[in-house]
Amino acid sequence: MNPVNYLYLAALLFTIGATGVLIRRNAIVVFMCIELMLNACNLAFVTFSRMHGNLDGQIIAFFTMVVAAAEVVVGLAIIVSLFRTRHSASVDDASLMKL
Amino acid sequence: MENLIALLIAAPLLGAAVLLVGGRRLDRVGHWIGTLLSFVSFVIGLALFADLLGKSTEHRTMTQHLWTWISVGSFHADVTFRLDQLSMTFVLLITGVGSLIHLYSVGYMEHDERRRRFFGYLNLFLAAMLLLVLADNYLLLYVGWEGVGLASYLLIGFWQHKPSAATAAKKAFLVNRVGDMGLSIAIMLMFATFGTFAFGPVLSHAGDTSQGKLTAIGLMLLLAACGKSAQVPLQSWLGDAMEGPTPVSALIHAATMVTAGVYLIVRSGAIFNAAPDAQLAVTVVGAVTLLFGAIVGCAKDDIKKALAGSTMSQIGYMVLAAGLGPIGYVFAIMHLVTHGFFKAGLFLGAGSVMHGMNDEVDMRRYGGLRKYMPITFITFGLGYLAIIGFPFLSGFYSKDKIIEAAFAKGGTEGWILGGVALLGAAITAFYMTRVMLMTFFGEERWRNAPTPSPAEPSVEPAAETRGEHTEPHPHESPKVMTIPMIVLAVGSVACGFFFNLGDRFLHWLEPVTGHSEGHSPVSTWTVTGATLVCLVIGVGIAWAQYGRKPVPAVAPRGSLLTRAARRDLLQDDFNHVVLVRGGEHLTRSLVYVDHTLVDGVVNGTAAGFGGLSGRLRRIQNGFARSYAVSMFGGAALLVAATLLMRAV
Amino acid sequence: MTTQLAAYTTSTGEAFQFWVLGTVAVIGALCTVFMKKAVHSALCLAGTMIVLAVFYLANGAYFLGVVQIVVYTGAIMMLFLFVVMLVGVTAADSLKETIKGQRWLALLCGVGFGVLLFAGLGNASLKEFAGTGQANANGNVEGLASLIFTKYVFAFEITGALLITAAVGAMVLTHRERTERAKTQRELAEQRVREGKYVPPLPAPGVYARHNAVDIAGLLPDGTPSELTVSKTLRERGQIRDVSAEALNDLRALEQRAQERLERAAIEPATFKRPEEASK
Amino acid sequence: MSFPLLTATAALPAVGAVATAAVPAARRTAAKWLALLVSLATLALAITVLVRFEPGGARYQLTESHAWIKNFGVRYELGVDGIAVALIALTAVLIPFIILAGWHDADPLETGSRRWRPTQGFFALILAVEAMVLISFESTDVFLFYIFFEAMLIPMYFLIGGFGDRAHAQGEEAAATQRSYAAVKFLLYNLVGGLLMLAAVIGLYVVAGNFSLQEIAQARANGSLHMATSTERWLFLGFFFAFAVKAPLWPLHTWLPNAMQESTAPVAVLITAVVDKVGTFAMLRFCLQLFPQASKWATPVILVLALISIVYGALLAVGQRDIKRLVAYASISHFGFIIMGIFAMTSQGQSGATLYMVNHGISTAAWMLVAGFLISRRGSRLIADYGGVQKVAPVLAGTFLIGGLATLSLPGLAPFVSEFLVLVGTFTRYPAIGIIATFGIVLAALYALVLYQRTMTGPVKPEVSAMPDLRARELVVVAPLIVLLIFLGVYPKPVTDIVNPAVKQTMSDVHKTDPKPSVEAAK
Repeated sequence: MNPVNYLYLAALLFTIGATGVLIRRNAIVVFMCIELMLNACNLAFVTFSRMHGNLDGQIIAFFTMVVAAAEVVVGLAIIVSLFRTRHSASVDDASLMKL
Repeated sequence: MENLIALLIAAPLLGAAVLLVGGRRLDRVGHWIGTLLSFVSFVIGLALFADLLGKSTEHRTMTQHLWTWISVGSFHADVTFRLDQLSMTFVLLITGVGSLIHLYSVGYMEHDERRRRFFGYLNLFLAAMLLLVLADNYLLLYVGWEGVGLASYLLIGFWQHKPSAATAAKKAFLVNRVGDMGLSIAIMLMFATFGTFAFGPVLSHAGDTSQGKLTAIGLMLLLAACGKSAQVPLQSWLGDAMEGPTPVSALIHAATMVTAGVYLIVRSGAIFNAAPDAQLAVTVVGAVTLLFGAIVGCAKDDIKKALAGSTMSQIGYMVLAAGLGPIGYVFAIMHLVTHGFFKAGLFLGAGSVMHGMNDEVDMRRYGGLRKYMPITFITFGLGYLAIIGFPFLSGFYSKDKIIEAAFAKGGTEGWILGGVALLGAAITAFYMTRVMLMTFFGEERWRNAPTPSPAEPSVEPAAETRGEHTEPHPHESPKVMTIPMIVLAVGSVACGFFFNLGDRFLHWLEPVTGHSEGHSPVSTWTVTGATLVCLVIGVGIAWAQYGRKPVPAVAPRGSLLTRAARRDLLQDDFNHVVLVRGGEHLTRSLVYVDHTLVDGVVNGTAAGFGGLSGRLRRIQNGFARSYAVSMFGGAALLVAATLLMRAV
Repeated sequence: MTTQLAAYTTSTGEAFQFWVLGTVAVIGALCTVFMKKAVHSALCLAGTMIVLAVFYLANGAYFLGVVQIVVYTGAIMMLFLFVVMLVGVTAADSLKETIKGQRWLALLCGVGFGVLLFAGLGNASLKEFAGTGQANANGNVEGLASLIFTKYVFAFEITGALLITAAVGAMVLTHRERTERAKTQRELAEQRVREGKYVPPLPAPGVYARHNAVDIAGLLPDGTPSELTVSKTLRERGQIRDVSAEALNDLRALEQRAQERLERAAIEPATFKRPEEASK
Repeated sequence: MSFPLLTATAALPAVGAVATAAVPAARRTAAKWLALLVSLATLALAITVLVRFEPGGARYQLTESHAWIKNFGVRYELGVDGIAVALIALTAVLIPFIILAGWHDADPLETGSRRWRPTQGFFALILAVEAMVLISFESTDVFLFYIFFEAMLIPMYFLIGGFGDRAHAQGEEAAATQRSYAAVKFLLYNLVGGLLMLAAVIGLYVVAGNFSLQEIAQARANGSLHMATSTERWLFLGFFFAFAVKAPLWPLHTWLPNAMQESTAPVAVLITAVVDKVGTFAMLRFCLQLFPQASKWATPVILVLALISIVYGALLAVGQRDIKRLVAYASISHFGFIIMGIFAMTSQGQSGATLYMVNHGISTAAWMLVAGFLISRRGSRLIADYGGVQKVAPVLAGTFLIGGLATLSLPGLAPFVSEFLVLVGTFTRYPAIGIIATFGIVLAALYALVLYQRTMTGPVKPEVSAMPDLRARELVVVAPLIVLLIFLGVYPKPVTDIVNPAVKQTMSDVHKTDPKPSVEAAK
C-alpha cells in the first residue's frame, strides 16, 4: 500500500469535521469537530514528515497540538460562560451581538 | 386738449381704485362716487367731442403719448392714446350709456350690501373699455381687451354665492381667453411681419405683405372678435352671462363690451380690405350668428336670455356689415350705436320688470304688466319698436342700411347674405313681439304662479333664484331707475333719424373707416319694402301665437327645433361632452401618468436599491454557522482556484 | 536500491492496520458529527484520536503518538467531558436544522471540498517516500528535541507563552467576580424569615424514598409534584422525572389491600392519572 | 480696492444666519426680529448694488477677484451683469416677505405633538439659503458657483423636511413621513444633477485649464480656446441637466410638487421663487456663454421639452386636488415659458425670460403666500374642503384672486409683459412652437379660475364660516407684492433697462440676431 492513503484519510477526516462544524448547533460538539479537523491536519503533517524523511512535519504537528490545547481551554471557558449567561450551549442562540 | 384723453380713463380708474381699496367706510357714499366719476368721464368726452367738431375733418385725430411701456430690441410698445372719430363715437357711447346705467344701478342694487364693490367693478369696466377703444397699438388694446374680460368676469360672478353665477363668470372668462389667444397670435404675427403693432404703421403698410399672412392675421382677429362679441362658435358664454345683475347685462353684454369685436374688425379694416378671404369668413360668421341668435331668442322663456339671444343676432348684423368692407363699416358702427341705445333700454326695462316681480325672470309668469308699470311699458315698447326696425325709429335706419349693404356686396354672396339678413329681420320681429306680448299683455299669469314642473328641464341657471313663491306685487320702479330708461328710449327713438339726417354719421366716420357706395342689384326702396314685409310677417306670427290664444304658464314641450333652441342649439352640450368631459379625462389620465410613469421611474429606482440591499442584508443573519459555511465555501473556491492555476 | 523500494511501499501489516483502523477512525468521526448526545460524540472522538495516535506511531512519529494519547485523549477529551457534564449529560440536542438551506449548503461545501482535496492529492506527484529511517536514526525524541531547541526554539518559547496566556484567559473567563460579600448562614436565615415564605428548609425530593430521589419531585398533599423539591440545576435542565401517578396508584393498591383485609368498603375505587393526562 | 459690495451682500445674511441660530431658545421672538432685520439690511445692500450698477457699462461690474485654490486655478471671483442684478434684487426683496409670512410657522406646536420645532433654526436656514443664492448669482467662477449651487441643498433639505404645515389631514406621523419623502426626493434629484455638473466642471477644467467664466467665455469668443464638438456637447449636457433639474423641466419635475406640497407656504415660495431661479439663471449665464455651439445644437430638443412642460404642467395643475400641488404644477408650466424664452435665442425671448423670472417670483409669492394663509386657517390643503370663503374673508379672497390673475398673466399685471415677450420672441423664430405655447395661457386661466371658484365662491362651507380675514401682518406681506405686480405691469422699464444690455451680450455670445420682419413698417 502507498502511504499516500494516509493523506486521503486525513482529507476525509478534515472534510467530515468541517461538515460537522457547519451542521451541529451544540457548541461543544462544534468544538469537537474542530478538534477533529486539527487532528486530520496533524495526520497529514506526520505523513509528510515521513514522505520527506525529516522531522519538521512532526514538529509542526507538535506545535499544532499545543495550540489546539490552548484553544480548547479558552474555547471551553467561553462556552461555559455562555452557558452561564443564557443557559444553552447552542451556537445559534448567540446570533446577536448582545446578550 | 389731448391731455384730457388720459383723464377719460383716469376718472373711472380712480373710482375703481378708491371704491375697491377704500373698504367698508365708503359703503354709504360709494355708489355716488362711482356714478359721479363716470359722469365726469362723460363730460370730458363731450368736451373732447366738441373740440373734435371744432377741428377740420383731417385734423380730427389726436394722440397722447404717456410713457414707453415695453422696449426690448425692436419690440416697442408705447402707452399712447389715439382719439379719432371712431374712438370718439365709442367713448360717447360707453361713457353716456355707462353713466345712465350707473344711475340706474343706484336704485337697482339698493338692497345689496356689496353695492360699493359693484360700482367699483363698473368703474373698472368703464376704464378698461375706454382703454380698449383709445389704445393706439394692438398690445395696449389687448390690455383693455382683457381688462373688460376681467370686469365682466367680476360682474357676472357678482353674486358669487350662487354657484351658477360663479360658473357662468368662469365660463365667460375662459371662452374670452380663447378669443384673446387669437388676438395675441395676431399681434405676434403683426410683429413678425411688420416689426410693430402700432395702428399707424401696420394699417398703412397692410398692403405690402403677402396675402397669406394678412389672411392669417385677419382670421386671428376674427377669432378674437368672436370671443368678445359672442359670435359663433364662441357665443356660448353670453347666455350664461345673464347670471349677472341686469345693469351689467345692459351695459356690458348688450351696449358696449360685446361690441368690442366689431370695433376691432372695423379698426383693422385696412387688413381685412387686403384679405378678402378673411372678410368672407367675417361675413359668414356674422350671418350664421345672426340666425343662431335669433332662433335661440325665439325659444327662451327667460326674458334676459331672450334678450341675450337678440343681442347675439344684432351683433351678428354688425359683424356681417363689418365683413362687407368699406360698404359696411359705417353702418356696422351706426347699428352698434343705435343697438347700444335700444338694447340697453330693453335690458333696463327687463330689469325694472324683474325688480317689480321680485326677480322672476320667466316670461311665462308675467303677463298684463302694462297697467302696473306704465313707464317701463312705454320705454320698453319704444325700444321694442326700435329693434324690430319700425319705420323712422333708429333700428329701422341702421338695419336697413346693413341689409342694403349685404345685397350690395353683389354676386351670389350678396343674395345669400341679404336673404339671411332679411330672414333675420323677420325672426327679430317675431321674438321681440313674443317678449312684448308675454310680458305686458295677456292675462296675469303671475297670480298663484305654479311651481315649475320638473318634467321640463329648466336650462336657465336663474332657476334657484325663484325661491319663495309669495305672489309678486308688480309695481313701478323708482325714479332713479326710470329716468335712465326714459333717456335711452328717447335715444333709441331719435338717434337713428338724427344720424341719417344728411348722412351725418357717414361723413363723421368716413375719414377713419373709409366708405364706398356699393351698387345694389335691388333698389333701396325694394329693400325697405321687403324689410317691412318681413317685419309684418314676424309680428303677425307672434301675435297669432302669443297674442290671440293665452300663453301656457308652463312651457309646452315644443318642436325639436324649439327644444334645441332652448338649449342654445345644443352648443353647450357639445362643449360639455367634447371639451369639458374630454378635458377632464385628459387631465385625470395625465395626473395618473405623472404619478405612475414619470414619478414611477424615479420611485422604482429607489425601491429597486432598497429591495436589493434588503435582500443582501438577509445574508447577514448573525448565525455563526452560516458565516462558517461561507468561509468554508470560500476556502473550497480557493482550493479550486489553486488547482486550476496548477492545471493551467 | 532495495531500501528505496522498501521506502516506496509499506508492509502488508501496516496496510492491513491502515484499512481496519482507518475505517474505525472514519466511523468514529462520523459518529462524532451525528450523535445526538454530546457525551457520545466526545467518546467517539476519543476513539478516533486513539486510532490516529496509532497511525502516528505507524508513521514513525513515536513521540507524537504518545503525546496524542496522553494530551489529547487523556487531557483535552476529559476537559470536554467535564464541560459536557456541566452543561448536562442527558440533554440531547435535536439534529433538526433551523437555518434554512444551511444543511444542504454545508453538505455541498463539504463534499465539494473533499472532492477537491482528493483531486489535488491525486494530481500531486507523491510517489517518493523517503521514510523516517535516517531522521529517527538516533531516536525520534532526540531528533525532535534537537530541532525544537535549535531550529524552532523561538516558536517553542512563543507557544509556551501562548499556553500561559490561554490558561489565564480561561480563568478570567470562567471566574465569576463576586460583587458583594457572600451572605452568611445567619443572614440567609434572617432573610428567609423576613420574606416569610419557606421559613423551614425546602421540602426534600423523592417519594417515600422509593426512587433515586434527587431528580424526582416530592408530592404535595393533593398528589401533584412540587418543583421546589428538586435542585435548581435539574430544574433548569428539565430533568425532573414525575412519578407521582405511579406512586399514588401504588398507595391506592396498598390501601385497598388493607381494606380487603379489614372488610371495609372502598372509599373511592378510582385510579389517579398524571396531571397532564387528566387534563387531556 | 473699493468696498467689496457683492461679498458684503452675500455675507450679511450668512452672518445673520449664524447669529440667528445662536439666539438662545427662550428668546424666540428676538430671533425672528433679528432675521427680519438682517433680511431688510440685505435688501438695502441689494438696492445699493442696483444703484451702483450702471446699465450699458462694462459687462461685469462691481467685480472682486482673489486667488483661492492656486493649484486648480480656482478663484474667488464675483461680478454681476444686468440679469444677475435683477435676480439679486428679486431675492433680496422676497426674503423679508418670506420671513414675515413664516412668522409663526416654526413656533413650537401646541402640546400633544412630539415634534420639536427650532424656531431659530427655521429663520437661520432661510437666511442661509438667501446667502447661498445671492453668491451663486454673483460668482463668475464656475467652481465657486458650483459649490454654492450644491450647498444650497443642505438648508433647503432641512427646511422641507423639518417644517410642515401646522395641521395635517392624516395626523402628525403621516405628515412627518411624507415630509421626509419629499425632502429626500428633492435632495436626491438635485444631487444627481449636481453630480453630472461636477463631472462637467472637472471636464471643463481639463479642457480650459481654469474655472474663470470670463476668461473661458472670452477664449471661446475669440477662438483661442477650441473644443471638440462632442466634448462641448457632453459638457453642455452635464451643466444643462443640473440646471434642468433645478428649474424643473419636464420630465425632471416630479420633485417640485412633493417639495412644495409638504413644505410650509413660505418655504414653498423660497423653493420656486428663489432657489429654482438659480437653475434658469445658470442656463442663461453658463450654458449659453460657455457652450454656444452646443446650446444651438440642443435648442430644438430643449424647446420641445419646454413646450411639453408648459402644456403638461398646466394640464396637471387643472387636475390637482391639492392647492399647493396646483401651484407647483403651475410653476412648472411657467418654468417651461422661461426656458423657452432663453433658448428661443431672440432678445425678446431672453429679456422676457429674465423678466419672467422676476415676475414669476413675485406673482407666485403673492399667490402661494395667500394660499398659505388660507391653508393655515382651515388646516387643510384640499381644494374640496373650501368654498364660499369670499363671503367670510373678502380681502383674503380678493388678494388670492389677484394672485391667480397674475399667474394667468392678465395684462396690467407684471407677468403679462414677460410672458408676452417670451411668446413673441419665440414666435418670431419658431412660429409653430409660439402658437402652441399660446394655449398655455388659456389653460392658465382654467386652473387659476377653477381654483378660485372652488375655494372662494359658492355657498359658505360650515368649516370656513368662522374664518378670519387677513390680519395686519399678512396684509403687510401681500400688499407690497401686489403693488409691485401692478407697478412692474404698467412700467417694467426699470427692469428691462437693466436686463437688455446683458441680453444683447448673451445674444452676441451665441452669434444670434433677431429675425427681421418682412415689412419694415416700424419707423
